[in-house]
Amino acid sequence: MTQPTRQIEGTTPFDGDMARKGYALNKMCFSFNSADNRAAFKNDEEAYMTQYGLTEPQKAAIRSRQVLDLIAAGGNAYYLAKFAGIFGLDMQDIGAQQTGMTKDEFKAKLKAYA
Amino acid sequence: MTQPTRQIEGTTPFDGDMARKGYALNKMCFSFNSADNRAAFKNDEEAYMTQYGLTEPQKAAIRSRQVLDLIAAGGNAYYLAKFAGIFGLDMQDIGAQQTGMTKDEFKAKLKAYA
Amino acid sequence: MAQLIGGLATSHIPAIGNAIHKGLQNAPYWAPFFAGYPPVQQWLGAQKPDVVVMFYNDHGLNFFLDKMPTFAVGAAAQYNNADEGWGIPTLPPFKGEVDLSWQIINTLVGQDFDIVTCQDMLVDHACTLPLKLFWPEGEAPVTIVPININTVQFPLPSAKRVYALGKAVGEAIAAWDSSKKVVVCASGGLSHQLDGERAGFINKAFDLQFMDSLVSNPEWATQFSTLDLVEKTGTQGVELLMWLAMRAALSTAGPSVKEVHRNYHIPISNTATGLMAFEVA
Amino acid sequence: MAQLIGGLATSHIPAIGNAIHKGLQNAPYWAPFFAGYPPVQQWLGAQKPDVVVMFYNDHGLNFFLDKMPTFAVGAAAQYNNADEGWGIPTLPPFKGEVDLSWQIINTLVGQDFDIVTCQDMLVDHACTLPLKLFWPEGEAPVTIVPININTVQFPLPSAKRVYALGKAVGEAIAAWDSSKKVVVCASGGLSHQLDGERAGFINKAFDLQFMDSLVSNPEWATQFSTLDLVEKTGTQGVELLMWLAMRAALSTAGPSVKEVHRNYHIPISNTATGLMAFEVA
Ligand SMILES: [Fe+3]
Ligand SMILES: [Fe+3]
Repeated sequence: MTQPTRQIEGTTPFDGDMARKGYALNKMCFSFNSADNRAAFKNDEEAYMTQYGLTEPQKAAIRSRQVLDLIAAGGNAYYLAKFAGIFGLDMQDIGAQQTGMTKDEFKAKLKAYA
Repeated sequence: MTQPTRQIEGTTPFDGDMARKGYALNKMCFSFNSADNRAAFKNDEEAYMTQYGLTEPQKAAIRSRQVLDLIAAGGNAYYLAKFAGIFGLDMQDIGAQQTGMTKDEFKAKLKAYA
Repeated sequence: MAQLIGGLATSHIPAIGNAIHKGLQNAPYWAPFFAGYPPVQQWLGAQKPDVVVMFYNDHGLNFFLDKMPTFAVGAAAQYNNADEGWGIPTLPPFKGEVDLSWQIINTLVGQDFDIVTCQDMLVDHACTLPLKLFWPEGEAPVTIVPININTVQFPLPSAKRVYALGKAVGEAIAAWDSSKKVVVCASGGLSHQLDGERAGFINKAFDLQFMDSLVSNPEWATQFSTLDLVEKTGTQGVELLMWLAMRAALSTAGPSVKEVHRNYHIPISNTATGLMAFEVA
Repeated sequence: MAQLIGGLATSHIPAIGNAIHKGLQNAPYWAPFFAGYPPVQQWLGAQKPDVVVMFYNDHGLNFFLDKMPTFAVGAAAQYNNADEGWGIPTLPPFKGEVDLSWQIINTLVGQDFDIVTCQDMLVDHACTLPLKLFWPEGEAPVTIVPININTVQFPLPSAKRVYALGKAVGEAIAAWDSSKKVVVCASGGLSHQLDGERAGFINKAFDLQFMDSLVSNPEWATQFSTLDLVEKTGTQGVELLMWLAMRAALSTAGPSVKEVHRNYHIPISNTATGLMAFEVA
């Protein structure tokens, strides 16, 4: 990549490097648009991950349910949201998890911007 | 369409009007990339056409195997080629049919350009 | 010739669909958000547009990384909504304005925009929710042309390029041989970030400046690079590109715009929500 | 930095794959066509490029009218060939040059080309046959970046726009941080028309003038509109856009080009077949 690298704190732009790395993971998450696929995943997570060709770090990140690990493994926010949805997690659950806050703390942080 | 219309003899550019008109027909032809789909079509042409939502003029053109009719019904050359392939027709068969020549006459016409 | 009468812009969030479905519009959490819409609904009731050209960004429903477009223009007779992964009830299909789709497609390619054309296209909450917010009763009495702008995978089109796209769309609408009334709509933003240690980032000062800029200095935000926008508005805040495209389209319809209404509320979900309506002046 | 050493251009026709499969290269019908390739094969054997950037047009294998791109750039680690509807034997997969794909993608979007990126992409005879013609023994010893240009559905990108695309691709290659040797290749044309009462149309005079123009006046054909090109070269003759993109890329690599070889033969199937190879001078 000849793109100049510019760091933005706590932020991983989903660029070509990430898109390459995360392809299988994101493809699996894209499949979760279908309720049947969500059920198939829940029924046998390991088999489903293997079917989509996830790498070992991607599988570990899925098992851990840790969004920061999923991002490090190439996950894209728009697709990962479908994975989070399987567990009934909303965006504030996810925000709290990534920032190491309780959900109430995270909500308070958001409100403070008002 | 606000595009200026310009006539080119014996030629129908596949523009937006054609693309709209021909969508179902071309989608069916696109499906013929798959050998299973080609077999399904051959097994029951009418059911297959209905499944893809072809209009009555499109169905009639498919039944007739007449390429000019298929074009008039919105067919695109790149997709129609897959339909022709089902019957083992090559591009010179198709060219002969459209120009009202025998295949030998059509081949002679091509050679005359050399 | 068709008439481009105004522009709309609103945030979208899947949770909004859920709130509508559950009738939570007056619940304390939701009221400051939904309260923004009635003035715009009334304006639309008076103006009676026939067509909405919707600038939105797909959230992984219709497009995946196997074929990820920069700009995609819908050319379907009907657009279906579908499950995006959360099982939220879907909205009924929307009717396409196919003549205008091709008018826009021909204009854009003629002006060197390398668009994807979509004769079949699922539309997600980003396309459907604005219509539900603007016309809450029954089905929206409009046909649509959805125009998708990539915010999923970098490189994104620059703010400058998106502005140019919007202008070309405005020109296409103005040259459309039709007596219909058209509004352009933007769906997305404002500042928010869902992913990373900076999740929950919001930038009120920037959002307010951006909303102000759209009134009288609409090209203001085109000075920023994609990474500038990420830094200032969050990873999903870049969805404000939709607002730029909408406003650029309006810039072709008259010398200036009149602000009809605006609302800004923090937060819904993780998002600073914005709403604006403009009339061509 | 990578080195763009030259350019290739060849017609493609499904029947060629069949002829190769059946070993008909020396049959009277095929000999004047296949005889064109050994000089280019020898040149490639001496030059030993590592990567081929292939400008080609999909024939309804990977793209349909639901998502029809103007320009699509492959970014896959592997590209599979597949049945295009005729059951002709497929070729083994080709390895992608993913670093160069993203280098090209970043450059193009940075220069306001609104491309589609494809991390998964089936490649049809237009992408595979040139590689087989240039490297007939075994698998081609190169990695590839396929770049698809729409010739299926109008509006097509103009010849001018395609030329600009090719230039930007050339610049991307030159700026690629790699020691690899790259050739650009065009697959398509020359004059032919498969459909309509004018099926079988060929325009030798135009083809020869076009081939000449590529040597020293490469922008010559950018004066023509899409319909001009249809009129002059046939509905599928517009595939010569690939040749323009290839030549435009070369224009960035040196002040001029040296013609290594050419061949022109009428007809194979319904097509006037052309072959050219250029070295950067
Ligand atoms: Fe969004
Ligand atoms: Fe071709």
